[in-house]
Amino acid sequence: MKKLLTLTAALLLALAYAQPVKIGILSPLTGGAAGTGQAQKAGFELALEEINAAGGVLGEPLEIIIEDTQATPAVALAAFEKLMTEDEVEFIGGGFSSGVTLALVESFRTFQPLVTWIGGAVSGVGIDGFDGIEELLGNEPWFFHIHPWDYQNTAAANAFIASTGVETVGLLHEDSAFGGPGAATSEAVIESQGIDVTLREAFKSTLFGGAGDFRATISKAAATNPDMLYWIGYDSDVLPMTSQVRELNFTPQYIFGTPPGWPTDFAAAPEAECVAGLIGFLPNLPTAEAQAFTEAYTAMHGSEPDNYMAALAYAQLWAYADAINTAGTTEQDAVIAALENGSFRSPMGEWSFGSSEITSRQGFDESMWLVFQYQDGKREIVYPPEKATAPLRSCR
Amino acid sequence: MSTALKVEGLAASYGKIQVFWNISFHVDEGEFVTIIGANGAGKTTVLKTISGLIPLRGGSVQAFGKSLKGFSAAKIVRAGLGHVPEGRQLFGLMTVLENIESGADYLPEARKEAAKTKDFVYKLFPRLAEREPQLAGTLSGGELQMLAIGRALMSKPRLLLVDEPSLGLAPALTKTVFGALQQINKEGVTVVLVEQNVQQSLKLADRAFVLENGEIIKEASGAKLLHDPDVQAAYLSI
Amino acid sequence: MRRISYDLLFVLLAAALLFFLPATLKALYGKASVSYLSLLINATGLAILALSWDILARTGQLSLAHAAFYGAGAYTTAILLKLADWPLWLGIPLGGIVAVLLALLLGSVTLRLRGIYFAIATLAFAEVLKAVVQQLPTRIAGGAAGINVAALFRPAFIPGEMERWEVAFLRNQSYFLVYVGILLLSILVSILVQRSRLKPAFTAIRTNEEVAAVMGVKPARYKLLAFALSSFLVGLLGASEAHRIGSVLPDETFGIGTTVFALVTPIFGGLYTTLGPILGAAGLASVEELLRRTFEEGYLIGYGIVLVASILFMPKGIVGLIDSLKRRRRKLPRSAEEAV
Amino acid sequence: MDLTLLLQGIVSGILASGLYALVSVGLALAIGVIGIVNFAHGEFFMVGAFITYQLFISFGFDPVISLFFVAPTLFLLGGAIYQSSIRYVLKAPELNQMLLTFGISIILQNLALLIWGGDPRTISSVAYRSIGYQLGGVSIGLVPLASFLISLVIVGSLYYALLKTPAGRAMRAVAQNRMGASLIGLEVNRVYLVTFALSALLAGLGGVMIAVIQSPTPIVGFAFTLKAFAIVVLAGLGNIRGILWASLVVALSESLVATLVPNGDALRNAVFFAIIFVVLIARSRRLA
Amino acid sequence: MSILQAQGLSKKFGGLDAVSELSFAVEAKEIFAIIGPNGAGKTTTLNMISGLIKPSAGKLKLNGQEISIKDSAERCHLGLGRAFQVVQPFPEMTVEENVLVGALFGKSGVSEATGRKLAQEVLKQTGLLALKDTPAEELTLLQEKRLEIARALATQPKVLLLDEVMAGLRPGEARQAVELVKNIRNKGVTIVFIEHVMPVVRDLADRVMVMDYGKKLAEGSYQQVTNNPQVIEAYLGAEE
Repeated sequence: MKKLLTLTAALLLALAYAQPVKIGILSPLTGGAAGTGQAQKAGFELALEEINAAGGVLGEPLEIIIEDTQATPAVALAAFEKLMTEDEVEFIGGGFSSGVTLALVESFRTFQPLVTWIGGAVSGVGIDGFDGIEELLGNEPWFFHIHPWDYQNTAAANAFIASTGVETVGLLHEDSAFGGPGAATSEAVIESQGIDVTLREAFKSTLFGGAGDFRATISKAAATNPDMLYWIGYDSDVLPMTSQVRELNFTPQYIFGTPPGWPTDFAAAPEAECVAGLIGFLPNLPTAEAQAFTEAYTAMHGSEPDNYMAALAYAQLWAYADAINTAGTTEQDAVIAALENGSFRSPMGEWSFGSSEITSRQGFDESMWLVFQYQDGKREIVYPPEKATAPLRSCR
Repeated sequence: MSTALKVEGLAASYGKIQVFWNISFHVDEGEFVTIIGANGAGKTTVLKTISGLIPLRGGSVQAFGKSLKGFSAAKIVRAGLGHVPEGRQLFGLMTVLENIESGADYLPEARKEAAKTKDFVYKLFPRLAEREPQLAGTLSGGELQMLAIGRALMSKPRLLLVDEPSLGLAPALTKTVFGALQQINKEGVTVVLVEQNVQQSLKLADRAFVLENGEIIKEASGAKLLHDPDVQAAYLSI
Repeated sequence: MRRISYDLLFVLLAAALLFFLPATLKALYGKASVSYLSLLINATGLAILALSWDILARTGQLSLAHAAFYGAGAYTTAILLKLADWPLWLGIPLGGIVAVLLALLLGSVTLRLRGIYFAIATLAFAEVLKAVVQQLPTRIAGGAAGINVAALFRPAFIPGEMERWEVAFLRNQSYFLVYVGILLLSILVSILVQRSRLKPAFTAIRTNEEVAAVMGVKPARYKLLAFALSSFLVGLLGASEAHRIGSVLPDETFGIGTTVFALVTPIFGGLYTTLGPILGAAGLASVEELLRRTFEEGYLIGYGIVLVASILFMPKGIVGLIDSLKRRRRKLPRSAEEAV
Repeated sequence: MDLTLLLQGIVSGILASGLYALVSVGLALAIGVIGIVNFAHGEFFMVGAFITYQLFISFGFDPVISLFFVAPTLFLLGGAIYQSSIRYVLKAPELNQMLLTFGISIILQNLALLIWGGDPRTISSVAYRSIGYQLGGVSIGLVPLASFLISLVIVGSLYYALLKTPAGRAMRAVAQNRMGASLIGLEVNRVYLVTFALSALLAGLGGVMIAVIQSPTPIVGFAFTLKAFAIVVLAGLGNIRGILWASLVVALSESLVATLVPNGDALRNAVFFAIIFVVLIARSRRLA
Repeated sequence: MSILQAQGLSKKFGGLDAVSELSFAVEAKEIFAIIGPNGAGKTTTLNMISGLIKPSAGKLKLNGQEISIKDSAERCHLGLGRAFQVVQPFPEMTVEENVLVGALFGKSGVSEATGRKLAQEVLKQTGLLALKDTPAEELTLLQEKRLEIARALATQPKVLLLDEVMAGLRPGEARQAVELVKNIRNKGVTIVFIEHVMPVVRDLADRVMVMDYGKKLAEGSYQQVTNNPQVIEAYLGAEE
């Protein structure tokens, strides 16, 4: 009898150990941001397959539980609390949109799981009377941010603009939470380089009910004849914006846009020629990591990883896997230490957490951003110089 | 003489209310039959049930020896039954010409003879020819009635059901309309007329029925009914 | 009057049950009760949205402006807290009041519009209001970035004495009770409408405004009253939700989704009743969550199919379905065939 | 204000009315003839846009060629949706129609998400997309011009067809008087079926246009649904010709505000809906 | 003094003169019939009196008070009740609720209790008590007509406008209805009614006004108007 009990206890103990590590993912799989969510999901799926092929985490296959947030705060909140209390995960990943992130702040603080978070780029730094994500969560030891902050995006864009030697820039930005609040800051940063911002105009993005007719705004910009057209909008604005610039016979030296993603197959469009953009990852980035990722991703999903959110998601899950394996336990402090001290693989190259304005657990900064230019149907990296695959071309 | 219309044990439902009747009658080909009865007696419902506008819930309707069971209103028109309905049901935003032409447009047989029929209609009602380009919605009551009859004629019906054509018409116009119906009948079209204007309609009729609360309570020749004291008391009050 | 006291008794009973629901859930499911409560809060919010919309619809006014009143409530509390050191709680009733003022403004100019013309006019109002709020000076309404809104409840974590999830439980319990409070208020308003002279007035106006007027009912008065009641309730909801989700943003807070679900839910549950919108909210929330937990992908396709099927197979909503089942069981004569 | 800029604003506004007219005309038909409040109308554009995209990807078809595939496909899709659901709610209250069509819209959107994903797609090689003709400093875009002309032709020929052809007259007959229509030998339900299918077909044509100038996404149609409804209501239910005027008024106003007001483009939707609101209110007061 | 006066009442629909220059006066407690062929403008006249249609020209006085500019509800509160030709009950409400609408809102300041009591009385008076919980959409035509009268009565009118409420009734039922109307008058209510069924007009009307083409053709006792050759021609159709 005693023997049986010991056996049972041992078995139970073994089972307890054999519990696979579960990571809860919050991602907008449906609704207006479904493109981002689906890209993240694809990235997670690839990383998961690789991690488990490489032996999993703590000797067991890793599990992920993806919950759809519908990019809606109340839905995201319920999804998070489900992950915490029903699925009993200890690690949270995914992430998108500042509105959704703000809704989660209180509950994050309550549960204090280990959170690594993609997106929610609104830092709040530099915006008076508004607390952004970095201001709210930057000092929490369990919060790791994996995406450059808004000011880092601005800095990256600005560095590129300054490097081109243009003297005048026309700035068009969409007017929602993505392009709206940062526009004035961008203008100031650019002007601090001695570059004249000839015009700053807001437009209605197609994502928020605009009909995609930017002609009036582009005409206004054209009338100020800037050397560069710099626009901030969404991926669904790319085609109308670039085609209308051409249609209106507006020929700035450079057309530079910073949407969060670029439409699939846009490279082959004639409108793409010479358009430059900021991107976190490019499938043709000439590094071994990037090529391996692109190849594996394409093999798994049948298309190239166009949306850099896939690459970030991939990096995020690998970071968890590596950190937990390094820590040798799922114990939070140990994993935090492993995350803080480790360096991780990503399609963008090796990376580790560093410091930004407030937090010291910031993954990726302005250096993640590449500026590419569509040249002859391909995306060539033109900035920063050390990663460039081709020189920047003038559109004139 | 063969039978144009044979109705047996007719029952119908109107909206939610199911009205149970037991109406049976027949009309011979070439006959002019008038049905009179008070408002709400069910005259209109009888016509609508025959022409398929109200689903038949019981009994049977045969036209020219063929059962109309399961026929849609559109199919019944094809079977040779024209209906000039209560309220005329014209297309107010179409011209007079369009309204007339529409009567033949969707019936291949009638369409072939549309021009000829139209001439007949215009001869019957010269007023319609004058009003040709006008919107139907702007016509006077008499003209509307002429148009409704004209449109129904365009389908080349062998049997014409006419619902209270004198409604709201001045006496002179009523006379014109009734005259036209008489002429149509003479051309060989069987006519079933439902009327409140008892005096004139009974004069036209070969035969007439009195309908009360969904029941035929009297049947006789038009002239005979016209002088029936009961009918006089009920409908003429003189 | 006797019926209304029955109703009140019923509401009190429901209130008592709902009051103890969180504790019961906790006892039954432990940790998971946090998640269940979260879903229940969302469902309760949906019920408030639906019931408040239904109250307005009882006068025949098919409004597509519910997002505007919801947003007005949310922004009121957000702006008050941003500009001054207001008591946290005051923003909620004030949010309701501001929503009422806007509703009266909208209602008084749309009195003569019917059907789809009314619907589109109210939709246009909501869209314009969204743009106006976004264009207000940033220091007042936050512009496109929106405004942070402080949480209503921040239960403290006492290490050693409780677990972390219990803090979340306390917070969710508090929000749940606030939402239940607003729902109960909505139910009371709805019952008051249904059991008072307002019901005949509302129904008469909805069925035939002209005949109602000839019977002495003043359509303008009751249409505006319905607007005020409806917008107050949804204004309260908007303000509370702003605190719970921590921010207001023009595109999100005034999003068309609020409007759409405000009308979809009562149709699904059964229009012009107190129970219908609540059952509708419970039904739709459960359907969505069940589908979500069953299908990894495309669960919203199933949701759409449920909506389509519901209209085809229960055109009068859940309440209509229950009614017809009841009738069938009692073998009440339905057609005149049996009645004759 | 620069005169050229103003002229450009006017030209852009006038040409932009073409797209608005194109997306509204099918809905006007559905509301005007059948009386169905179709919340899924925008999803027909979306489906049309994705089919155009898929034909390009699979066979390299230019959107102009795809027109001939999209039109019949959408016609069939519209017909199928009518037969399987819409016809059961013809006499139901507007609200039931709204819920039903909202359900259809969710189904179509999420099916598209499942098939094509959420990322915007691009029909890459369209040679004519960005062509603009310069006329004294003012640019006239080929695609806007074409969409303007196409919508003129479509609305014009639809108007003509409704007036002059037997099929068109059948639709008007059914719209004006159901009972009268069945008494002239029309199977009312069949006319409705064809009308709804045609309405979907017209939306599909709008979808091809959207596929050219925008990137198809599962949600690309929804914003157009709301705007199309507003335009149809502004034109007056069932008034096909009015669609052109209503589209012109809103498109031109949008463009002028976007041109004349600083950050005016961000006000486009506000301008659009403000006009709708004011016109509806003013009209209701005048009628009383 | 006349309780209801119309002066120069006119209504144009588009180009059509539905009613033109119509003047008449109804005395208190009178039963006043308006007859005439369909389309003569009778219902339009009632609609103008009850405020559903704005007259193109003309004045209306109720009890000496000008009511032309008042809306329907205000006219109702001043004592104008109306039953419709095409019966228009509120189909989703029960019979009692239908009557309650009139009882509660027909006069301003009626309390809920008073209104309910009034509704009960009216239901009893019109023989609808047994049907009070029946949804109005399930009534037969006859019951609907009774409901139509009951609802109007519940507004406690001084003047009751009845639009062809006898249409479609059997002779026996019509006789009952005639008694009902007489009873209503005997309680001090003035009645203005449109009717086609001539025996009903004969039995009920104190005075008859004949309309044709929107104009007054004749006015007087039943005997007077039915012997008027013009009336015979217009209304009954000319003899050959």
